[in-house]
Amino acid sequence: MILPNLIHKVETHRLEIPKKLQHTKIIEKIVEKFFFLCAFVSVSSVIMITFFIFIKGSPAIFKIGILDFIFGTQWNPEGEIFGLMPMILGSLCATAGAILIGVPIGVLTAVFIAELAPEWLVRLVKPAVELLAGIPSVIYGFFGLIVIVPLIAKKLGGPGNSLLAVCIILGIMILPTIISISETSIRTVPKEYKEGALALGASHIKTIFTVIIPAAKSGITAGIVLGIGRAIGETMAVILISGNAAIIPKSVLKPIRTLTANIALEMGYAYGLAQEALFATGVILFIFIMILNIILNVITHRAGE
Amino acid sequence: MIWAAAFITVGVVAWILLYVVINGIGKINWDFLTTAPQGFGGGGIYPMIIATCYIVILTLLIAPPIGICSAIYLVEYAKSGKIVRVIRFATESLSGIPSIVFGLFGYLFFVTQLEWKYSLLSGAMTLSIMVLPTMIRTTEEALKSVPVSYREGSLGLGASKLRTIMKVVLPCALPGILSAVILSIGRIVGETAAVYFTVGFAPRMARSIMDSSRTLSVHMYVLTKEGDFANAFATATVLIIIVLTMNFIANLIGKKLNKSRI
Amino acid sequence: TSQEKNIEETASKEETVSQQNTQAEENNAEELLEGTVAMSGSTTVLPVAQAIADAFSAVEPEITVNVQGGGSSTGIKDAEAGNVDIGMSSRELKEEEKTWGLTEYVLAYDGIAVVVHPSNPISDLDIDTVNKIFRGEIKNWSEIGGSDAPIVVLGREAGSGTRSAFEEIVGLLDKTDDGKEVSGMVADALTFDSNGALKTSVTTQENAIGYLSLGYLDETIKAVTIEGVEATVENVKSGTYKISRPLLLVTKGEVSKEAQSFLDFALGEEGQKIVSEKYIPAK
Amino acid sequence: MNHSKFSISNLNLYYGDFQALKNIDMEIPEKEITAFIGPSGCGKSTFLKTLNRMNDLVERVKITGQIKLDGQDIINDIDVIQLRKRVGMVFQRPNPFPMSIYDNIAYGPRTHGIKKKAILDEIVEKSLQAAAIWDEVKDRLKKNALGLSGGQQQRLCIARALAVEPEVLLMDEPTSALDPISTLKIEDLAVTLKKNYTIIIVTHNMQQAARISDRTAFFLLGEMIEFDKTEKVFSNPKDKKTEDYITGRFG
Amino acid sequence: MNHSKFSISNLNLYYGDFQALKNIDMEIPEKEITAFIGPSGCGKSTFLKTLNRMNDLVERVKITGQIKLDGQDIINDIDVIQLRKRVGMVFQRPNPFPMSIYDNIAYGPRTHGIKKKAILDEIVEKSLQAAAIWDEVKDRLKKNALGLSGGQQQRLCIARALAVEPEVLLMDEPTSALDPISTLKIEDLAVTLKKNYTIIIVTHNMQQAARISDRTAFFLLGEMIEFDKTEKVFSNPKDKKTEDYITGRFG
Ligand SMILES: Nc1ncnc2c1ncn2[C@@H]1O[C@H](COP(=O)(O)OP(=O)(O)OP(=O)(O)O)[C@@H](O)[C@H]1O
Ligand SMILES: Nc1ncnc2c1ncn2[C@@H]1O[C@H](COP(=O)(O)OP(=O)(O)OP(=O)(O)O)[C@@H](O)[C@H]1O
Ligand SMILES: [Mg+2]
Ligand SMILES: [Mg+2]
Ligand SMILES: O=P([O-])([O-])[O-]
Repeated sequence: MILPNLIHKVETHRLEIPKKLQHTKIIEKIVEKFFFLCAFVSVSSVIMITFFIFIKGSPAIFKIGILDFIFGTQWNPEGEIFGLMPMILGSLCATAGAILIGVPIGVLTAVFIAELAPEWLVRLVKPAVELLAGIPSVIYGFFGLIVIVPLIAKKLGGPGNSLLAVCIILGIMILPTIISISETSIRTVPKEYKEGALALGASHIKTIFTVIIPAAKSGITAGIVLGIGRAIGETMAVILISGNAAIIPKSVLKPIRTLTANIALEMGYAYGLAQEALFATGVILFIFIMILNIILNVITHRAGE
Repeated sequence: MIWAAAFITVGVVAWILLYVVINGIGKINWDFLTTAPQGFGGGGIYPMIIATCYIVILTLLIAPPIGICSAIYLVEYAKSGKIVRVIRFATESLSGIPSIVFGLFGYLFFVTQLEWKYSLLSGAMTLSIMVLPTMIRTTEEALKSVPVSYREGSLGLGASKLRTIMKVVLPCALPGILSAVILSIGRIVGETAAVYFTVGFAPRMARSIMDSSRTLSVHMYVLTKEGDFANAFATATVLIIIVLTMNFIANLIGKKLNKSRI
Repeated sequence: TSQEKNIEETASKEETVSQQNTQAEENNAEELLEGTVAMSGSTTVLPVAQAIADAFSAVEPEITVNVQGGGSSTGIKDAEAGNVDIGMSSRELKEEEKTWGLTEYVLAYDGIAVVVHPSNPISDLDIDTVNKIFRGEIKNWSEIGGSDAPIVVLGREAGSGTRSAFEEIVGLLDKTDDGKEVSGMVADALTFDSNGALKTSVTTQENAIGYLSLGYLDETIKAVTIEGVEATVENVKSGTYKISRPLLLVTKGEVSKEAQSFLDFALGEEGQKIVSEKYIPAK
Repeated sequence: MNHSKFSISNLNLYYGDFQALKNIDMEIPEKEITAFIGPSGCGKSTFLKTLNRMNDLVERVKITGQIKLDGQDIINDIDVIQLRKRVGMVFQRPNPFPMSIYDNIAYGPRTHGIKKKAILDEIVEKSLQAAAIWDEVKDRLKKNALGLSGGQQQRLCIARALAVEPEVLLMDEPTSALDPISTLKIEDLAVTLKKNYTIIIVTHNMQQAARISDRTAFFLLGEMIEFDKTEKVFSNPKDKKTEDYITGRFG
Repeated sequence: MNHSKFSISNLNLYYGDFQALKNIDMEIPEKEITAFIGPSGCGKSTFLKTLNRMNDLVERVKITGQIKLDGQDIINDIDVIQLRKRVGMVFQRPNPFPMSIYDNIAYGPRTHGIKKKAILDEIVEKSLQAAAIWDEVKDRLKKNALGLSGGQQQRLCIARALAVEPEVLLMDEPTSALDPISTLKIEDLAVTLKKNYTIIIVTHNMQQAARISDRTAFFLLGEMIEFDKTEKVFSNPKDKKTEDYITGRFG
């Protein structure tokens, strides 16, 4: 029959295999090591970034004094007065405002995409969200400067370059992050929960708010934390619309300066202590981001359990 | 209320895109795309297009190979031990770091420490680190979405792990990886802060990768700042067209991918 | 410290460069020069430097001149660190900067105009009022005879030469108790990092007031007269317009042959002719 | 035969172009257990879901024919929320909500407007008792329901369904994810519950159908091949295909 | 009883802390079909995978005891690649690679160093014939294998396993995703193949085990409860638990 014939053929090849095996085994090991090295690039990058920023930035913090640096309310590089409070508050207020604007719209849009929209609308809304994520931040800044800023100046008075303008633009910029992550987590809520609620006679909307969103909570929170990260980190768009005054914002119509803008505005020419103070600003920003990362880690791990 | 939220989202996108494109498209012509800027702002954007291409190509030479290999390691080799947790944490942290911090780091390390000055190379290295996490993450997703049954099938036939990865897993993950690469092109083209501090903003044609130059988005930033709105609109339109095209291609690949899965 | 090391490094590099240059000089004395001249700094000097560079390329087509902005302090620091061949500044060097061993060349003299939106009825201010406005002591245009609207003060970023010069001349610098000089500018002034950016903002803000180099004046904004004197080249030259300062090019140590050639051109007849279109030539 | 609770006539169901149910006619009697059996993909779950319109969720579903619950057309005469209140459902995999045991049971009554704590407390206790799980959970009503074992979760889901006082209980392979002991508990429970409820159960396990049901319907490729008293179907099936399936010739 | 192909003694397997296989001793005869039955989660798949060390992929697996293939210890004496070449595997869900039918079959031989087109052609044809699918696909060898029906895909996977000339064929519920007709084809194929191969098949379908296997092993909660001639196990089981399972008292 066919089979003995075949066996014969393979038999002849069997002789060579052991030698080749040794060979492949060594290659396998080498390649695995290589893959590992590549994977380690990220680790070394993080270490290097942390190292450089901290090496360059921490001396200034000690020279200026930690408390003076963080709680000082005046920023005047010429006079060697470096108080970061206005920028810290600026960043925090801007982020809070962005969250206030972005989260409700984002989460509801995610609910819409994942639960309510008919197929054809999803096909319209989803690409729109992707586009929103793809638009370069400088275009948001540009748009903010020529549309939002004059609008605020005209309707609400003040200079227009203001906390409010920043909140609106950042609120828009974090939408895609929030939407896509919330959407995924809403979609991963087991179908069984939804069926269970519906089978008890709950309406669709009621099911969404009482069962689905609570079940997707940790994913949505993760999306929000990522959104916060994006808002805190945004630079160029903010510079164009914030007015960049290093003051503690007393109203949403006042200009602000964020941590990122502080760095970007003065990086070019600062030297000596002033330059170190900017790196120190980087350190503070970095610490903020790391705290967010850790929070995010905790959330996602909890979600994993 | 939910409909309103979705409507706002779509409305905002449409508003921004239409506003910019309608105001900008008129100014785009062959001259605009192929001449150098006049004075210090306006005029054409040829050198910026070239600089942007340089940056994209350089970054793509560096980031995807490292990213793909990292992802292979994480998905196929790594046992969930300490090392993996460290790597995971590193990539997650890296993806959370704002671009301005990358800019600072690039400035400190590549521009000053390595004395590469403001140059395309400094920028590309910085951007490579920056897009690495996205590369790794999306490639990981692509690899994970390859059914385990394919791996089992190959291993069950006596294929080695490496062979299984190269012959079965990677080809299946390729479309996913490709769309990751294309999406990161979008990110590279759109990045401003990190480029500003590493490539500089000389509005001139770069002669080599060690030259300073100005990418499209940095140009866009400078124009906006200087109030040259006419050119800013046009440049923004070019940027949007590039990003749209990238999104479109990535989507196309994604669709192909879905089809071949069925 | 690192800064000292930097200086040493640049110094030694400079030596090798100049050696090479001398060699090159011997070999091809007659040929056209080839290379790059990098410049950065004052956004005030930027347009005129760019114009000169454009003209220069007609004479020396093989030399590329890269001109970037960044503000005066950037230019001075970059020149000092060797990041560029020539730095541009729109203010005098500060005491500290003078110790860095830079060579200054006066390219031109410039006035700083106080500018408002064209629709603003105010057209003359005295230095004291300007001082009070920028300090935030006068908060509403109606206090000085304008419409009833809050004044929006615009200013430049900390490294700007225009800002230093303006603050010094208008008396906006205060001494703190421990002897530091700090700006007395009102804290919520909108801050811009170039002349152009500030100008753009004035054109869109009806209640704005800011200050700008003469070179940036045009019909989209309105420059107020200072104690009756118009901000013009002539008045600066004659000394009747008070708010003026020099525009400088600075270099460090021996410069490359290309950079020298550019300097010669800029300070020579042709360069100065371009300068005179907007500013007061140095010679 | 008892009065018929559901009267189905000439029912066809399409998922897009695919016809999943073909021309089904059936009278399901009240207060009995009716079992649906048949190989995978034959349409058992589809049919079950049609009875409380859970299929409304699926896109591109088309239904023709008539289903009457106590003589009322469930598509035109009864509001879907009312229908689902009257026709409860228990799923293949236990699906308690990720909240406390108490809140799980109270979810349904709350949805239907019951707010008073005293009444809710009573409903929760009664339902849990009816589902024979009260003793096991009474001390940890405030604990998360996901902490229960699979079998307990399934009984909790039954209790949750009972809490809205349905008339019919649909069960889609309620024991297929459970161990033998839990399975027996659920089976016993079903038999107890039929005193007050009409029960329809889908099962893959023919022995289960034989053990607990009064009537059995056999489905194949979307058609109902045979429907009769359970003893009859298992001992003396009319159709060759039913016999083949029951004796394990395929499936 | 034939010469024994696999000799397993005192095998224990742990996933982390969970012991999935308990103290298994077994002699699996050559060129017969051995069926593994038992309720879900009892360890059938785990045991099967241990025989060609597919469990190596899983993290935190610990194995104690001995498995011998023709007297050689599969863990210490045989390289894992060689082992898998000798002990082929067919999975529950057909898993053809997303490439052409030809490349699917040629994948194994190529992996083991066969490059020549002529030889590959021959192997492909013979394997497809052996798996009784040659006639259905011979005209579209270059077409993507994912275009085949489920039953065809499963036979393709069998052909793919045969192409590397294994001595043993492990099959994990190879028909559970298939329709009755495809199921019958695979069953017939298994019976034909046992002339040349030792076949071990996991199945949920007791009728299937009864129809095609020579011997049947019954597993419960990680233990092998009973292992004997199939007729014996089904007609006269030694253990009460086996009887309960076979008669459908649980599972
Ligand atoms: N949402 C859907 N869209 C399209 N087809 C579907 C959908 N749900 C089920 N089907 C198809 O309808 C047929 C019947 O499915 P159904 O789930 O009712 O089978 P079943 O008898 O419950 O099978 P099982 O025993 O596997 O649960 C199947 O062929 C299935 O593929
Ligand atoms: N990778 C794993 N890690 C941890 N536990 C596992 C793993 N794979 C299987 N198990 C557990 O081991 C036990 C045996 O699983 P196995 O898949 O062998 O069962 P099975 O008899 O094949 O069941 P089925 O009929 O459902 O396929 C189960 O309790 C399962 O949860
Ligand atoms: Mg079903
Ligand atoms: Mg299994
Ligand atoms: O001229 P400046 O840009 O330094 O003001």
